[in-house]
Amino acid sequence: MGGFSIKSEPAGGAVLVKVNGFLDAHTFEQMENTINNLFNENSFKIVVDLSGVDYISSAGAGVFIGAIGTAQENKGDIVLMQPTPHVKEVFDLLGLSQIFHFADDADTAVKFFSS
Amino acid sequence: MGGFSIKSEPAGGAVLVKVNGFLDAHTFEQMENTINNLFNENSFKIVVDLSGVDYISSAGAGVFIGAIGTAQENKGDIVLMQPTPHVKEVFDLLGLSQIFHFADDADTAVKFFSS
Amino acid sequence: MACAAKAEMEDEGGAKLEIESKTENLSRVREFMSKQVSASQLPPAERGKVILAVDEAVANIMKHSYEEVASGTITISVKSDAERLEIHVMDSGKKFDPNSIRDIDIIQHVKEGRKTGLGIFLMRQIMDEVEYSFKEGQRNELRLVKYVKPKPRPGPAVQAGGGAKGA
Amino acid sequence: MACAAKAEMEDEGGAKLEIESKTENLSRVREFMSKQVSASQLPPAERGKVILAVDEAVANIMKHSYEEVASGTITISVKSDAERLEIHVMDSGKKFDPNSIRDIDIIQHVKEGRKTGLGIFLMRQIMDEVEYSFKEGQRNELRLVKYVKPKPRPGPAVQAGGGAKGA
Ligand SMILES: Nc1ncnc2c1ncn2[C@@H]1O[C@H](COP(=O)(O)OP(=O)(O)O)[C@@H](O)[C@H]1O
Ligand SMILES: Nc1ncnc2c1ncn2[C@@H]1O[C@H](COP(=O)(O)OP(=O)(O)O)[C@@H](O)[C@H]1O
Repeated sequence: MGGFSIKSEPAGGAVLVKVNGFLDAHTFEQMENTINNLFNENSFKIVVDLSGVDYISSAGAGVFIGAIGTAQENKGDIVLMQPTPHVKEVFDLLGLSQIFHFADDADTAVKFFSS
Repeated sequence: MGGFSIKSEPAGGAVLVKVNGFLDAHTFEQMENTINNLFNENSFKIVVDLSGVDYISSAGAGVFIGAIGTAQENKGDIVLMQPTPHVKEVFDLLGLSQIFHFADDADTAVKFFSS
Repeated sequence: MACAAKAEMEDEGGAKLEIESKTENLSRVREFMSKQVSASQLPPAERGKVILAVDEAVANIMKHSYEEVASGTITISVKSDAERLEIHVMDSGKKFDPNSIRDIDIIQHVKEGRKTGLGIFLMRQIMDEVEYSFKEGQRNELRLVKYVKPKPRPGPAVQAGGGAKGA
Repeated sequence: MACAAKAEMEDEGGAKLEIESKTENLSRVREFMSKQVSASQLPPAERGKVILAVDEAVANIMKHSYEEVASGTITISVKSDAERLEIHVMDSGKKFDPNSIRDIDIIQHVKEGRKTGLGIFLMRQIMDEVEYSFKEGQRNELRLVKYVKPKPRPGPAVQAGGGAKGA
């Protein structure tokens, strides 16, 4: 099972969501719930820390595709932070790297929203 | 469990989706899968026959909210056919009756797409 | 009292249902509520809506409070008299006050294709009072009240006063 | 052969994994594939992608072919030699040919917030051959092939020829 977990914390006007484990067809709904909950609490500036994600499949990437429009409509965005090379490659393969913003650390990610 | 079922069939350029049973937080994902599958097969003109749906909650209505935009973006729509008064009332309570098109029978529903 | 399996009880205080946190039990909740509203003084036209409001409250607990871990218990108790139907929904999951959630703009919701965030809105549309309290010993208690005779309401969502009562 | 529980086997024909149709088994599929690609001649940079392609194929079967009813069996068999890695994924759920699905336009997908329809696209991006056949006795068989030495490809999605082979 590898132990999947998601934790959220406020980070300078944005929310930092730290994901650990696999983001696959088994776990993606938890990720989706987390983001929908943030939206329902009017948080639309979301940084997803992917450094602890060993693996992502299309179901995992789909969560971000489904969410970015709503985030942007509400003056926010989804910034993907520190994907591992394997995870980044999946975004590349899907053609998503041209669409999502990536950041190397939390500071840069949070600053993205004030720029 | 009351037996939940979904059946789809082509109907004059559209797809008629017949739903039976409860459309609640337990069953909505099946409805969502069905609609996403139609989208992935490039069917965007969708008539949902609700005459066999005894009960709908916000999770069920949410499926149609999540889908109508994609349908309309692709020159289609979601037409809701023959909701029972109880089900129609839920759409009214949510303020969705102003947004969705309702039809009394399959003919009218399918014709909606050629008008 | 402590009973893992679902159980329906009746005593002087009213009727009670205890279920496990699994969405397949929602139809059980609606059957239970259906009996309760039928035995109440509520006008028939309001009964289905009250069943819906309770379904929404319980579905929320399953999805958010217990986060889809099927290991929690949810207790629903119902009391009614000539004036009101009062429902208490109790769980020992994550602390949560629905009053922290603002009302939605349905047009915007549809525009964005957001399919969640409707349940609390619906609960408020239907019930006359939606009140939350957190009890000692890690317990959420949601109190839903519907008046037998509709009172004039300033808007669709009213949060009426009055202290939370124990189950 | 017929074995309800998951089972991993090895014979002259290659390695085989049999699992139940439950998404929690996907990590098991990836572990199995990880062993297979490590033992193959595939360049290390391609290995993770092949694991992903098989995960997508199996996840699709779980979601669509067995429609989330956890009662089906999925069999994965792998053969490899100096030239290619060949994977067969078999299920006895709903008949389905992935070649009936057109490639997506990712920009439009994101614009509409559509989070599904990516798996087959990804499978085609990664594998050199994606081929489907329906076998007597109600069985879907998906054949995925990756060449050890990349061949020039006309576009992202190639459906190469060649008859489907039995498992
Ligand atoms: N019982 C609960 N426990 C914890 N959080 C809750 C609970 N009920 C609702 N919420 C939060 O409030 C938000 C809005 O709830 P709701 O309007 O019912 O929409 P939905 O459940 O479809 O997301 C939820 O997304 C969730 O973040
Ligand atoms: N094994 C399968 N059995 C039946 N239908 C399938 C199968 N795989 C894919 N499909 C259909 O093809 C569509 C596209 O699949 P895919 O690109 O993997 O996206 P997703 O699974 O996210 O919907 C699915 O929505 C489904 O309708």
